[in-house]
Amino acid sequence: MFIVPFLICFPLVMAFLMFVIREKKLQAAIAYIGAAVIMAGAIVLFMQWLTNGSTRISLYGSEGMVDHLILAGELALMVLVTVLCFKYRKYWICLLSIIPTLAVAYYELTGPELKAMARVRIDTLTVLMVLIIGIIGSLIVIYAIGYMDGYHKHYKDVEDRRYYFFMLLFAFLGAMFGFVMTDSLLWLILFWETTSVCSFMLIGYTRTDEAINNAFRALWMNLLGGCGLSAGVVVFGYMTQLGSISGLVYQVVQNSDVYALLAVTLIAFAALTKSAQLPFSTWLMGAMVAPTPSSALLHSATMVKAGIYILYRLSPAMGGRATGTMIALVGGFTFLMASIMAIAQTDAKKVLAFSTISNLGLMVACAGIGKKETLWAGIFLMIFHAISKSLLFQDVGATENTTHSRDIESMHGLIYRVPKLAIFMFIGIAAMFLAPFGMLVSKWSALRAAVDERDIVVALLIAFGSATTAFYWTKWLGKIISPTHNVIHSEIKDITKPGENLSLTVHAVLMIALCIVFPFLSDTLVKGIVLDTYGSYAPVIPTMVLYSLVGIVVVVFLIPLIAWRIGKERKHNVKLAYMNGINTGTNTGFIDSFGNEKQLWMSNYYFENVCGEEKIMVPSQMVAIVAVIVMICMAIGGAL
Amino acid sequence: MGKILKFAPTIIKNLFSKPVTVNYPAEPYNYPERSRGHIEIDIDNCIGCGMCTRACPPGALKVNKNAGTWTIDRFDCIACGFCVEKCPKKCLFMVPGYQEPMPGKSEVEYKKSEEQMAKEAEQKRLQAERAAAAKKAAAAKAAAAKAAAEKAAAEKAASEADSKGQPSAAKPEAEKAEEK
Amino acid sequence: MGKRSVIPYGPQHPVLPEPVHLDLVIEDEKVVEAIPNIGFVHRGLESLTEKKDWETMQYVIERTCGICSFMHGMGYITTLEKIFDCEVPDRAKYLRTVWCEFSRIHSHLLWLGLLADAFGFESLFYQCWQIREKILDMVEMTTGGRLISSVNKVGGVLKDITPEMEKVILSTIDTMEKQLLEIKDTFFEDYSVQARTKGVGVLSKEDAYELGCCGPFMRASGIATDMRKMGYCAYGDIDFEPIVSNDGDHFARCYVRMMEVFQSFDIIRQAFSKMPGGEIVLPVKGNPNGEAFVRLEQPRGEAVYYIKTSGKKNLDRFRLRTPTFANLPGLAHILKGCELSDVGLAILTIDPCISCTER
Amino acid sequence: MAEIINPADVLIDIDVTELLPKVMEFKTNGYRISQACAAYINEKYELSYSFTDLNTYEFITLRVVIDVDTEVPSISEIIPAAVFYENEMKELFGVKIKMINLDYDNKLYRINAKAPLGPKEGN
Amino acid sequence: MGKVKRSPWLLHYDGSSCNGCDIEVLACLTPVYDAERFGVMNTGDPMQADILLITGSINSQNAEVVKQLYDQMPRPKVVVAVGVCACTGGVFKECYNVYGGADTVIPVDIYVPGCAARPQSIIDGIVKAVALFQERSDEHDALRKSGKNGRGEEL
Amino acid sequence: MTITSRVICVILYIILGPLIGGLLEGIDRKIAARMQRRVGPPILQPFYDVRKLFSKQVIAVNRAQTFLLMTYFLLMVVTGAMFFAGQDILLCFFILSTAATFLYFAAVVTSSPYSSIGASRELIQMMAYEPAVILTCVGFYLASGTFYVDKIAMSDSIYLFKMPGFFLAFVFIMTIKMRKSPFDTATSHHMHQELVKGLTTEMGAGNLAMFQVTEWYENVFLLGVVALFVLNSQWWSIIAAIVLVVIVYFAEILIDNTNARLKWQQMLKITWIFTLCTAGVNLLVLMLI
Ligand code: SF4
Ligand code: SF4
Ligand code: SF4
Ligand code: SF4
Ligand code: SF4
Ligand code: SF4
Ligand code: SF4
Ligand code: SF4
Repeated sequence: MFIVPFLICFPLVMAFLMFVIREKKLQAAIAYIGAAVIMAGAIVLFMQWLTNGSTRISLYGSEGMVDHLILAGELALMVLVTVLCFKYRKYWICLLSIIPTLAVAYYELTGPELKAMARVRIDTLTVLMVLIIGIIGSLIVIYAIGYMDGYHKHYKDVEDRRYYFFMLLFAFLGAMFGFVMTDSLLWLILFWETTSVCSFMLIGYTRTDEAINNAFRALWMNLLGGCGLSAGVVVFGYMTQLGSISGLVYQVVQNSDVYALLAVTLIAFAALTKSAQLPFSTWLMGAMVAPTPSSALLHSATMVKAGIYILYRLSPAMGGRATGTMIALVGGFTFLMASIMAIAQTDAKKVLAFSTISNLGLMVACAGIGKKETLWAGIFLMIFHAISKSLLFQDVGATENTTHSRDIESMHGLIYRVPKLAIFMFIGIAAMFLAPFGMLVSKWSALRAAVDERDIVVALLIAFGSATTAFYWTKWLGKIISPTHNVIHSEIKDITKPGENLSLTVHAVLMIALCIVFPFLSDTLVKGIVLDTYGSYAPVIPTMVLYSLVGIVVVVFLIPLIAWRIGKERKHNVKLAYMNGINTGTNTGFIDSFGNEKQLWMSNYYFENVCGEEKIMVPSQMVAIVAVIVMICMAIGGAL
Repeated sequence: MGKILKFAPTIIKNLFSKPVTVNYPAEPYNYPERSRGHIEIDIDNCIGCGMCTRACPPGALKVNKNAGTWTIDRFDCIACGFCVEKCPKKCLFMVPGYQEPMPGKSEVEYKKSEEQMAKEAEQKRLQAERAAAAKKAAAAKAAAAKAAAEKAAAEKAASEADSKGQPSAAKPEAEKAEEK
Repeated sequence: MGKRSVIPYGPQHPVLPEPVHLDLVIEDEKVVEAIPNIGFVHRGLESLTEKKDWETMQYVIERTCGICSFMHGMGYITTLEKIFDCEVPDRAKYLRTVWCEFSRIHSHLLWLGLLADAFGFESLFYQCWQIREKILDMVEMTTGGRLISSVNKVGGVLKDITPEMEKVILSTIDTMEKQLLEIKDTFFEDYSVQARTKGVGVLSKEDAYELGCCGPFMRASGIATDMRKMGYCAYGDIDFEPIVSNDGDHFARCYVRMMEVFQSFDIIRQAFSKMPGGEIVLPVKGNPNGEAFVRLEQPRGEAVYYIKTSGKKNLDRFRLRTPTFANLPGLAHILKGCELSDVGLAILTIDPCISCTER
Repeated sequence: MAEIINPADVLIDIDVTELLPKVMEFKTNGYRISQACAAYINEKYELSYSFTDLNTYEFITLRVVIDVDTEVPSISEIIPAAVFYENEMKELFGVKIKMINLDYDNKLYRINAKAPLGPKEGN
Repeated sequence: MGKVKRSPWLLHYDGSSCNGCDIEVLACLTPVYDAERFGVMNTGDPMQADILLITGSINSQNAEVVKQLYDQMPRPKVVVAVGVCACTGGVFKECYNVYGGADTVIPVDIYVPGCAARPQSIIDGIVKAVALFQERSDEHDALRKSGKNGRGEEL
Repeated sequence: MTITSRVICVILYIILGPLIGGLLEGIDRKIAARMQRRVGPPILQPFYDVRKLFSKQVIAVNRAQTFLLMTYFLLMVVTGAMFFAGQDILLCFFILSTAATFLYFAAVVTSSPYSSIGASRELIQMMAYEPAVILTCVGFYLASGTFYVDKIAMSDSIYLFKMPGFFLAFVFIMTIKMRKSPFDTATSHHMHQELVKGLTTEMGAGNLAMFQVTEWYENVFLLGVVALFVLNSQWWSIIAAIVLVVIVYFAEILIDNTNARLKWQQMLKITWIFTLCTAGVNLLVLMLI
């Protein structure tokens, strides 16, 4: 399977090309081609896997050479991090890189000989991840080409380092491909650290103080996770002479090996940092300073999904064990708290970020409960979330370029001002929480699975979290469709580039299509994943029901259309809005206390005093820290 | 904090008692006797002095001494009763019963009866004569006595109408005004 | 613009009893800024002194407001009496006292009802107004008008209360008192009511003093001043103490007014038990000449009447400072920081009477 | 029997320049404003600022008689509660009051007529 | 369409009234008079109202408000002027800031005199207004049926 | 349940829903009036109102409102139809919340101050009742092992005894859903509200009528859920269900008339705490046994 190394290496080659070719046009052209090739590559892999009978494929049984290369790569990363830390005088952070890397190197070079294992394993989950990364990732790259143009026109004071940006994007994709395809824990560490460092560099793109601070925050949190991962790998390796993920899971599930469980706990801890769960959510918030494509990439297809991916891999090992319970708890708690914090945000990207954290929380909870049903729900959550979040980030970015603001309050009446972007935004947001979109159904099955597992706390957290989630999305949607009350803003030219449009359209179409092929997806990919992971499959929602769901989906889609048709027939007399009898003749203002015209302004509710990030971030971090510490202590206690 | 459903006993009690609602307009309302409803005039007794017009706060009254008319705009009258207090002849009365709502505003004009006009003209003539010839004072006295008797009769009539206290006492005039 | 909304509140708004307007800046629903605007009811009736003589003016001034119409008429007449320096018969003084208290009861019951309505307690509102109707019936029985009584005259009153009427009044008051005791508990003890009134719209004693507030609004902030203590009408002979509360919130204002209704019942009973017989009006001659201030305790607080005249039929200047006018700064003060749902309630708790405020 | 407190009203004539010091003095002595009004009599403005003591029920009026053109300083800086009184005097009488705290600029009542209670223009 | 007169919804706006008529209007809705017997509902929203009750006179500031509220009401609609002030300006008609009765700014259909207008009078006024409302509604329907003015066009 | 009986149920719901809903409202208004010692409107008053509204001139601030309201209406009918066809109850509530979202849109699409604030409050109300709704479904699932309405209704036990906490929570949030005091923050049928007419401020004529009818459908659906608490395969359970529905409805009227309107903060807090204390505890008990 040549395609496997190709998918890992080609993006790296592209990254290099991006770095050397600085001529804008050429660079863009190559980037387009590269993105297309990556997308094609992902599809090719999917095809090959299908033709191979959709079964697990193991490759590269003994690759000592490559293992050493990988180790060298890790060391190189360590050096890079150390240099950067010194450059920006964040000395202590480099310790988080140096210690685990050296520990791993020491273990690698002097530790026990590992039993034979496949370095690469292609199973259904991998294929799904490759598809997500390949398709959404490349679309983001395509989008970014157009976006960065607008971005640098808008932010003149930011140095134009597009080559650097695209280099990182491609490198990121390569690392992600590697991450989801490998079964070797050692390889995993390298790809893990690579994504950490890439995201760190992406966040620092603008090189403002804020960007640099946030970048380092992201770095240390992710490196801390890296420490956990490395520690887990080392402990596991020493105790069992195994070095693969599948081996790890096997040890726990079949042998109830306490050391393996400790390793699982540590790796799960690492996943918490990567997936920006409480108490590590702040890095993802800080990542917002970077240009939007990088946010889109971090939030949808890559980075945070890496944490989720690894948790899904480990979920059989966690189900029914203390680690799983605590992970589920942290996830559920994050789901609720992040959605509450999202309420207080006006910055669209921040809302998206909190929503990402929140939804990841749900996925983490699914993984933590670790049953077939939850995995089923979790996978759907991941798919739908990846697409809609990517769509939303891109759309918010495009909107920001067009209207020069990404404040939700200033999106008032967007549908009248920039209809196209508003419609995409509408689809993206609706997909996040409204019936009939998949996110809601997945949430429903997650709830159901939690109940089946008698996990009362998670069930409660989901019940309350759904309510808060619906709140912030709905008010945003409302903002888009309410007519503008300031005339000045209404004259706006949509400057969205064709590339951006292409990417947005594909996302939106994909989103709607997935709602309809939902049952099919369930029967193929998702079923395969559950089978791969648990060896058996019992659909949470029977396929029959899924098909009837699709029927309802169609009905629910059709209803607004029918209503729209009928509504159009009706003739209306348009009247002034009610303003206590003192309109000024338009709906934009009223006569104020001094007899002058005053502009009406309606703003949404934010509950800053209750839901503000400042108010509840720290307390919820505290709770989560306690949960995480308890989890690790229990695992260590169990091991000793 | 307080108790909940504190009001429940009251409304349950209400639920099982008779409503206090008066069944107006199906059943007419009985106005108390002092009720300041509308102004009635014993026009034949009016001397057209205009005291009432000058007193009337909204200016709802018009008097034409020569034509023998007294006009009230019932859509302007605030039923204050000041004119009644001011009228030197005590020929104005405040009686219960209200002017009905109408689709248009209208004034009601009261005109002295022909005989009264004639009588007054006669009186005037007599007075003039008396002024001219002071010796005919006795005749004037007789006329004054007659006037007093008439007034008493009018008052009696008015109080009869008063005691009936029908709500639409003002209807006829209003309808009359409508027709105009 | 951030997270703030800018909206109009009034003049037409169902919670507002009368047309006033506020420019509201709210955040979520917390009021950040509230600028009041009045003038929707301004007629300019003080200028009518140029056109109407001092006797006719009484009927205009009674219509400054339909709620304490009697008090306005009486205030005007009392000021003239002060200028004339004429003595009013004792019986007239007692009669005036009774009618004053009628005004207070009907005004406070009306207010209690509207307050209930403003915090969304419709049944309670109906209950209050149902009780209130009895007062109006008694006012009509004694004066001939439900709201506007027109019974004052310089030197006394025009109508007497007959012994039969007295009997009816006393027994009606007893039933009213019983009914009111029932709803008193709801106002004072019900959880949902307390949730809306306790600790909301607090006006401290210092602020109440500083901002020139008056009436129950001020007494609810712990200042025990009541113009009736100055002994006008027959109040000098009547035993009562101003009702105060110290919390200064909506609840306290509700408490003060509710208790004042009970006090009024008591005052009416006292008045009837002490009422002398005799004349109800003494005639005066000529036109007034001079100037005088008179202060009365209206249901809403202290009203100041000022007349300046120079012996002509028309007054030189008539001036009416109404309680709501004095309470406006206090209102602006409590509006800030309250919730949008409380805006109507806050406006109500000062028991505004915009029509007399703007005249 | 309850005591009756009924002190006689006091009227003090002062010059416009004395206004602010006097008001300041009242304020420090614990009086508060009860009313303020204007009257246009004999082609002069008579401004009355009444102060009262809530315990003794005293009622003291400061009377300032000024020409139509005289400017009057606002007392709203010292006594915020006077804002609406002063706006009213300004709008209805045309008294030239300077520096009101919250100046509605003759739009408190938003009437069409200009200073209807003040000097009649053109007559 | 059938009888709409069973459901007249009121919008009450208080112009420059002295509150006298204003509170009597409110009193009509309270238990003793209970206008809801006739299906009356007091809505604060012009958009939903059928009958506009105006109390008090019109002055420089509320003229616009009254006009606007009237315009915001959907057809068919009826205006009732309650009290002498709303009919003619009453005692205040000579004040400098009073334009006069409600008919100085909008067409008034029913005049309810009285100062203050009694609840009985107001109920009489409403009953008359309801009859008028039915009439106008029939006209409205006829026009709509005739199809010349498509639904919702100016009637 | 056979297909035919399902279809019959749905058709009955579509036809009888508004009739029963309207009648209930009429009775509600009558009883409320009597509680206030008034005579009150005729029982058929709600129908008169709706008929009148449909005959009025169509006015709107924003034309889109009609389409959004119609979506709200249709989705509500779909919700109820699915419920009475014996479908998944959780799904019903999900579609219900989508319907409610469209109501929110219909209110904000005017950008008018009171309508928008009312809409925001509606959203808060949704946030307040959503957990209780979801938990009630979960409760049914735990008690009966299925989310299917028909299976729940045709079982052998009375779930009310197993899930009293959920029942209380559901009745509690019905106060919000039915726009009854003390939780009628978004809009209110009482005559004076701080938000004028709340989220219905800009709905006039036909649009308001549509809103009204949708509310009737919704109430019938909600009362159907209440009935589900006692319905089982026995014939007498139908009578028991009717009795329960009547009791609940009367309780709502009583609550409506004995409470002041709370502020949304208080509403949210009380509802969530109450939900946790009733449904949450019940959930715990059910999960443990
Ligand atoms: S009908 Fe006219 S005259 Fe009679 S009481 Fe009423 S307002 Fe006065
Ligand atoms: S005051 Fe009496 S007598 Fe004189 S005009 Fe009037 S009604 Fe006639
Ligand atoms: S009141 Fe008498 S004196 Fe004065 S103008 Fe009128 S009629 Fe003449
Ligand atoms: S009752 Fe008053 S308003 Fe009516 S006519 Fe007599 S004086 Fe004029
Ligand atoms: S009192 Fe005598 S003088 Fe005066 S108006 Fe009457 S009749 Fe004439
Ligand atoms: S406070 Fe009284 S007078 Fe003023 S509007 Fe309300 S009810 Fe009418
Ligand atoms: S305070 Fe209000 S009720 Fe009392 S007199 Fe003044 S306006 Fe009328
Ligand atoms: S008609 Fe009379 S009661 Fe009515 S508002 Fe005018 S003055 Fe007041």
